[in-house]
Amino acid sequence: MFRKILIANRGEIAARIIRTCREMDLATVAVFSEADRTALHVRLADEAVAIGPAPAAQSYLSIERILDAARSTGADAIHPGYGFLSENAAFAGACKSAGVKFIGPSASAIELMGSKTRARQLMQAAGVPVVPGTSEPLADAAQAQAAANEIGYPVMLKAAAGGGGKGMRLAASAEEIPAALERAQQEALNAFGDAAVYMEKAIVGPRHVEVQILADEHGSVIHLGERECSLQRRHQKVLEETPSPWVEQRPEVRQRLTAAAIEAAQAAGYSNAGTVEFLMDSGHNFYFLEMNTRLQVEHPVTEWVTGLDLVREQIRIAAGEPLRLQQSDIRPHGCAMECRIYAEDPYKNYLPSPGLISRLDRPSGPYIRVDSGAYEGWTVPIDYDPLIAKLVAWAPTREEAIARLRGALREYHVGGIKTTIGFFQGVLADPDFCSGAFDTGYIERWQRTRKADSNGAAEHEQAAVLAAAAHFLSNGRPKESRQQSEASAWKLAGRRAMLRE
Amino acid sequence: MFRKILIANRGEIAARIIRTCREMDLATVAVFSEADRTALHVRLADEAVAIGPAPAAQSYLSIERILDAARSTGADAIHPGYGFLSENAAFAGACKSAGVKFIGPSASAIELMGSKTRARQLMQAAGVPVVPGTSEPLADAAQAQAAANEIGYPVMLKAAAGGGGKGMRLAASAEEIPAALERAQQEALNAFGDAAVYMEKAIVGPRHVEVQILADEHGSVIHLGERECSLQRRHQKVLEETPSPWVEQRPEVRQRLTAAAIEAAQAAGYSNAGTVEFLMDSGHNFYFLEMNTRLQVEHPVTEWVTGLDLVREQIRIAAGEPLRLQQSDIRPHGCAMECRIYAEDPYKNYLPSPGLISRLDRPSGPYIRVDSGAYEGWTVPIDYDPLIAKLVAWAPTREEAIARLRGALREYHVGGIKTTIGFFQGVLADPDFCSGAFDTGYIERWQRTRKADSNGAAEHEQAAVLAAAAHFLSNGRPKESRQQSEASAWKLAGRRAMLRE
Amino acid sequence: MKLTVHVNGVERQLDLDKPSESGEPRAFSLEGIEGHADIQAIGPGMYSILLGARCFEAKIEKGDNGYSVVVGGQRFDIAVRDPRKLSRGSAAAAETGPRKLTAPMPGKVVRIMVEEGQVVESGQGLIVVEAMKMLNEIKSPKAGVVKAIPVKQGGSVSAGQVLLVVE
Amino acid sequence: MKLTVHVNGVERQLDLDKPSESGEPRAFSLEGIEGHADIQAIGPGMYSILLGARCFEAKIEKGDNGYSVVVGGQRFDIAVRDPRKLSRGSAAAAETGPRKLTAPMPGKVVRIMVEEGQVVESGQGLIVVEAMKMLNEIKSPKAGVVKAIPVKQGGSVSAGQVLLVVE
Repeated sequence: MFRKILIANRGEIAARIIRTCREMDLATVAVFSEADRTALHVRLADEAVAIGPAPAAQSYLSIERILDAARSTGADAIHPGYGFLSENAAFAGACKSAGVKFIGPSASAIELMGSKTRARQLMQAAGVPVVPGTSEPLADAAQAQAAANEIGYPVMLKAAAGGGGKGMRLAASAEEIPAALERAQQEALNAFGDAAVYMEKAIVGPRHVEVQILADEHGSVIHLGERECSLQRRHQKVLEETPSPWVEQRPEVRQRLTAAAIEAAQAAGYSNAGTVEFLMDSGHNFYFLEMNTRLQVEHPVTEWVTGLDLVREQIRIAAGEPLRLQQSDIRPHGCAMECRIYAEDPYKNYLPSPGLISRLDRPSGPYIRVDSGAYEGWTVPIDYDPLIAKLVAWAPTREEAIARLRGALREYHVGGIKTTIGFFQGVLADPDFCSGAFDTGYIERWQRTRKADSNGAAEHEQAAVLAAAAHFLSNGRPKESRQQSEASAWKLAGRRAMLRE
Repeated sequence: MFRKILIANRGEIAARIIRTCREMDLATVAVFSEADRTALHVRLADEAVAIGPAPAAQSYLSIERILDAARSTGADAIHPGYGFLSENAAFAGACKSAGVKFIGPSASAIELMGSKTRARQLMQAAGVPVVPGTSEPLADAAQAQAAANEIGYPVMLKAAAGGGGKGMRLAASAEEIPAALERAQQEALNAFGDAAVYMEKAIVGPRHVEVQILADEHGSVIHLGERECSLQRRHQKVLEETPSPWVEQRPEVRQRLTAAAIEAAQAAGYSNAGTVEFLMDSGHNFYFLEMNTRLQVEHPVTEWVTGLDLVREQIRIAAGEPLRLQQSDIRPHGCAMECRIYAEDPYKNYLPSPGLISRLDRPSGPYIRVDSGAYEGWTVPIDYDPLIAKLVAWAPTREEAIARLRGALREYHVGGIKTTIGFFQGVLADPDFCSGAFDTGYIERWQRTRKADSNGAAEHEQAAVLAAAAHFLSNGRPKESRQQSEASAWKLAGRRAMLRE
Repeated sequence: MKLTVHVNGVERQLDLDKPSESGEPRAFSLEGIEGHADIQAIGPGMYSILLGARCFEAKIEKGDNGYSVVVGGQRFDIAVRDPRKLSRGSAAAAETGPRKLTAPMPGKVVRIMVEEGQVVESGQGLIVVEAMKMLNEIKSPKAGVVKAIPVKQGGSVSAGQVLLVVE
Repeated sequence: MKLTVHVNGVERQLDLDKPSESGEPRAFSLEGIEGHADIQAIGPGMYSILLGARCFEAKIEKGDNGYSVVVGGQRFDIAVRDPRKLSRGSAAAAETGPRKLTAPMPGKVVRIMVEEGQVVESGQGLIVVEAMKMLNEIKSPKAGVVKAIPVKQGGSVSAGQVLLVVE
C-alpha cells in the first residue's frame, strides 16, 4: 500500500478523496493555485503545495508542477479526481516515468478512450453498439456539413478530448454548422487544450444511462449497476440517480447494458474505476457514447446503494490488490439520487454566481449526504467549475428518496451567492420527473412550460413582505443586507489591522 | 393515515421527527417554551404553538398545554420523542381521551414498564433474567441499607420513573447510602417529577446491550438487532454502536438475547417501537435492566444497518398498519456508530457549556449523518439537556466506521461553546476501545489513565502559538475573540435599531 | 410605521408596529388585511415568522433593486421605502436613450464581436464573457449604434462593470 | 514584532514578521527555532497555517486568561502579550487571602450548604448549581471561613458570577 497520496485536483472531489485517504491512514498532499490557498481541500490535507497562478493551464493542468509537488513531498501515488488531468494520458505516462503511481487506468487505456473517435472504432470492433458519426476530427465547417448530410440532421458536435458537456453543440441544419463548430472548438480548446471536434447523429429524446465498472490490474472486471443521468442542462448533468427508473422496468436491458460495459472495459484493457456512458432511445436501444476513464462526479449514488467507497477501491486497485468483490457480491439496495448544487442563478438564466459565501447551512439527518468543497466565509473563485456541492439522498424507494431530497433542499441555505437549490425544488415537485418520464431534453422543456409554484404563494408573499419590512426597519440600510455589511466589516478590520502593523 | 402530527418535544429529536413527517407529507406542529421560540424544531415545523415558560414542568411536561395545542391546531396524532412525556402513561391516556393518537405503546404498557419495580416482576414471571434488587421504592436510608446488606455491595440506586442515567447513584458501602439516596431522589424528582428510587445489585464490569424491537397493534413483534451502549459517563450513554462487538462474537448469545427482548415485549402487550435494555457480565450472562417505551436517542445506528426509518415505522404502526417486515426481512449490514455531542467542557470535568453558537461547521461526506437541533447563531439554553447533536458513521466494518468517525470529528467545529468533540477524538484513538474491550466503567478508567496525545504535539503547539500571535496582532484585543465581538456587534445593532424605532 | 413595499414590481401599502419590549407579536396591516406577526431574527438576514400558528422562514439578501427574499422555496424581489423620507429618484431609469450593458458576473472578456460606431440589431451578440469555464454571450437589448466599448479583449471585469454602450 | 507568549503556563519568546502586502509567508523565531509561516484567516478566529508544506488549522476562542486554541484536536491555553506595552498586573493574582468562588456556567443555585462565618475545610461542598439538569457541587479550594454568600438559593447565576467568598 502507498504511504502518501497527492491529490491533483481541487474542490469537492479533492476534499472527498482526502477523506478516504485519511480513513485509510494514508498521508495526503493537496496542491493549490493562487486562487485556492484557503480552499477546503487545502484545509483538510496533511500537506499542501502551491503550484501556480489561478488559471488552470498554469496550475492544475501543469504536469510538471504537480510532479514537482509529488517529488518534493515524497508522495508515492497521485489521485487525479475528475476533470483537469484525470483523463490525460501524457500525465499518466509522466507519473509512471517519475515512479509515482497514477491512481487510474494505464496511459494507453486513457489514450484509447480519450480519443472519442478511436474509442468508437474499438467499440465497433468489440461489438458494442455506437451512434452513427465521424471517426475523425472535423477539419472545417465544409467538411462538417458534408459529414452531417451523410449522417442526417440533427447532429451533435463534440470535443474529441472532452467530456462533461463542454465543447458540445447541436446543429439542426447546415446553416447552424459554422457557428456551432467554432463554439465547440473554442470551448474544447479552453477546457481540454485540444480543439479537435467530431460529429455524431443526435438521438431524438435520448436517455443518458451509464454503467460503473471496477477492474483490477489482474484482468477481473465487475460492474456496480447503472446510473440514470438524463437530467441535463446545456449537456451538463445536474441530477443523477441509481437505479435508472427507465432500465429498472427492463431487467433484460440491464443485463445487456452491463454486459456491454464490461466488454467495453475488457476491450480497452481497462483497470481501476471507470464509467461507460450510453445513450438510450425510446425503444431501449442503447449506443456507446464514451468511456470516462476516472472517478465520476456522480459516484456517490452508486456508493450508497452498494455500500462501497469507490475511492478506497481505486486506491486498493492501484496498489495492485485484486478485487475483493465478485459480481455476485454486488447487490444494490434502494434508490440514491444526487443534485449538483452549482453557484449559478436559476432566476438569471443560470449565470455563474461566484463570490463570498456569507452563510452556509447544510442539511443533514437520515440518509442525507453532502459532498462539498465550500465553507462559510470562503469565496467561490471565478476561475473554475461552479459545482460547489453534491446533495445525495438514499431511500428504499425512488419516491421516498425524492421526498427526502425535497426536505433536505428546504433546509439547505447558501447566503451571499446564488445557487441552483431552488431549481431542484421545482424539478423534484414536477409530476413528470417523479414518474420517471423524462429524457435529456426534459429540463429545457420544463423551463419553458413550468408555472410558478402557486402553492401557498399568498402566505409566502405575506411572510416575505413582513420579513423585508422588519429587516428594513432594523438596520435602515435597504441597499446592503446585514450579513454583507458584517462580512465587509470583518474584512475591513483585517485590512486595517495589517496597515496598522 | 394521520393528517397532522404534533411533536411534543424539542431539540434534535423534534427536528428529526419533523423531517420524516415532511417526507410522508404529514403536516407538523411544533410546541415551544419561551426559551425555544427560535429553536430549530420551530423553524422546521409547519405550525408552532407556545406552551409556556422555560422550565419543562411548565411547558414540555404540561399535558394540558400540549393537548390544548393539539386541539387548537387540529393535530390528530402526537409524537412524544424521548424524555419529557414520552414515557408518561397519564399523557398517553390523556391523548386517548382527547381523541388524539399517541404515537407509542398503550398507556397500560407504558405504566407497566415505567415502574421499574413492576417491570422487574413481570419479566421474572415471563422467564426473562433480571438483576437481583428491590421490587419496591425505598422509603429511607435505613431501609436502603438493610436491602443492600441483603443484596450485597456494591448497589445501584435508580429512579423508579427514570431512564437515561438520571437519578442513578452507586453506593459501595453502607456509609455511602444516605448521600447517594438523597442525590438520586432529588435528581429523580427534578427530572421525572417522581422521587421514587429503587435498588439493584451493581454488576461489576458490566456491558450495556439493548435490543430494538418493533411491534404492531395486531400482535406481531420483530427485533432489529442489538446495540452496544457500554460507553457511558455518569451512567449516561455517550457512544453507541451496532452490532455489539461483544455480542457479534457469540451468535448463540444474540439468539437468546433477541428472543428475550421479544418475550419481554410480548409479556407487556407492547406495540410501536421500543428498546429492551440488558446488562451483560463478562460471562455473557445478561439481565433485563428496563424497557424504554419510546424511540431511543441512539436509534440512528439501527436505522443505518437496516435501511429503515424508525419514525416512519412508528407512525405507520400508530396508524394501525400491520408491520411491513417479517423477521427474515431484517438483514443488518455493516457497522454504525454514534457519538453524542454534548454542550459540555471535557477539559473542565464536563461542566455544561450553554451559550451562543458563534460558528458551526458540521462534517458531511460518505456515510456520515448528523442529527442536530442546533444552528449557527442559536443560543443553547441552560434549561434543557446538553445534547446538541448526534454524529453517526456507517461502514462495512467496525474498524472503518471508527476511522470515518475520527475524520468527521476532525472536521466538526462548534465555536462559542465547549463540546465533547475533542473527548471523542481521544476515545476513538484508544486501542482498548478500538479492540472492543470495554465495559460501562471504561470511560472513568480511561479519563484517569489517559496520557495527553503527544502525536505531533510540538508541531501543533507551534502552529497554535503562531495563530494566536497573528490573531493578537490582527485585532489587538486579547480578551475578546473576533467572532464574539462580531456577534455582540450584531446583537447591539439589533438593540440599537429597536430603540431607534 | 407606514411603509411602501414593491413586491415583484407591484406596490403594496404596509403598516407594521414596532417590536415591543416584551416580544409580543407585532400588529400589521397589509393592503387592508390585518394580522399579528411574531418576527424573530435568527441570523444575519434570516427571520422566523409566526402568523398565528403558521411558521415561515425568510432569507433576505441584497438584490438588484432592494431585497431578494426567499420564503418556502419561492424568491420575491422586494423594495421597501419609508414614504416620509425623500424618494431618491428611484428604480426604473429611462429605458430610452443610451443603454449600458454591464457584466452580469465577474469574468474575463474573451471576445468582442462589434466595433465602436457599428450598427447593431436587437438580440445581436456583442461580447462574450467567460466565467467558471462557461461562455456567456451578451446580446444587444435594442437596435442602435455601439457608442462605447470601455473594456478590452482578454481583460477581467467585475460584476456590474460597463462592457458596452448602445444608443 | 516581538511578543511574549504563555502556552499552558510556560513562557515562550516569539518574534513574528508583519503580514506582507504580497502574502508571502511570514518569518518567525520561536524560542530560537526559525521558520516561515503562511498564516491565513479563514473565518472568525479560524486560521490556516502552512509551515513549509505542512498544513495546520487553528481555532481560537476567548479563554479564561487569554485564548483557547485548538490545533489537531489538542487544546492549548495561550496568552499573548506585547512586551513594549505596560503589563496590566497580569495573570496569577495572589493565591492567599480571600478566594472568590465563581459560577463555572450559567445556572440555578439549588442548594447552599454553608452559612456566612462558617469554618470550612478544603474540598468541602459549599453550594450546588444546576444547569442542563446536572447538579454541580462547588467545593472549597482551601480551609478557611465563609466570608460572604452574595447569591440566594433558587436564584439564577451567570457564568463567572461570584457565589461565595472563602478567606
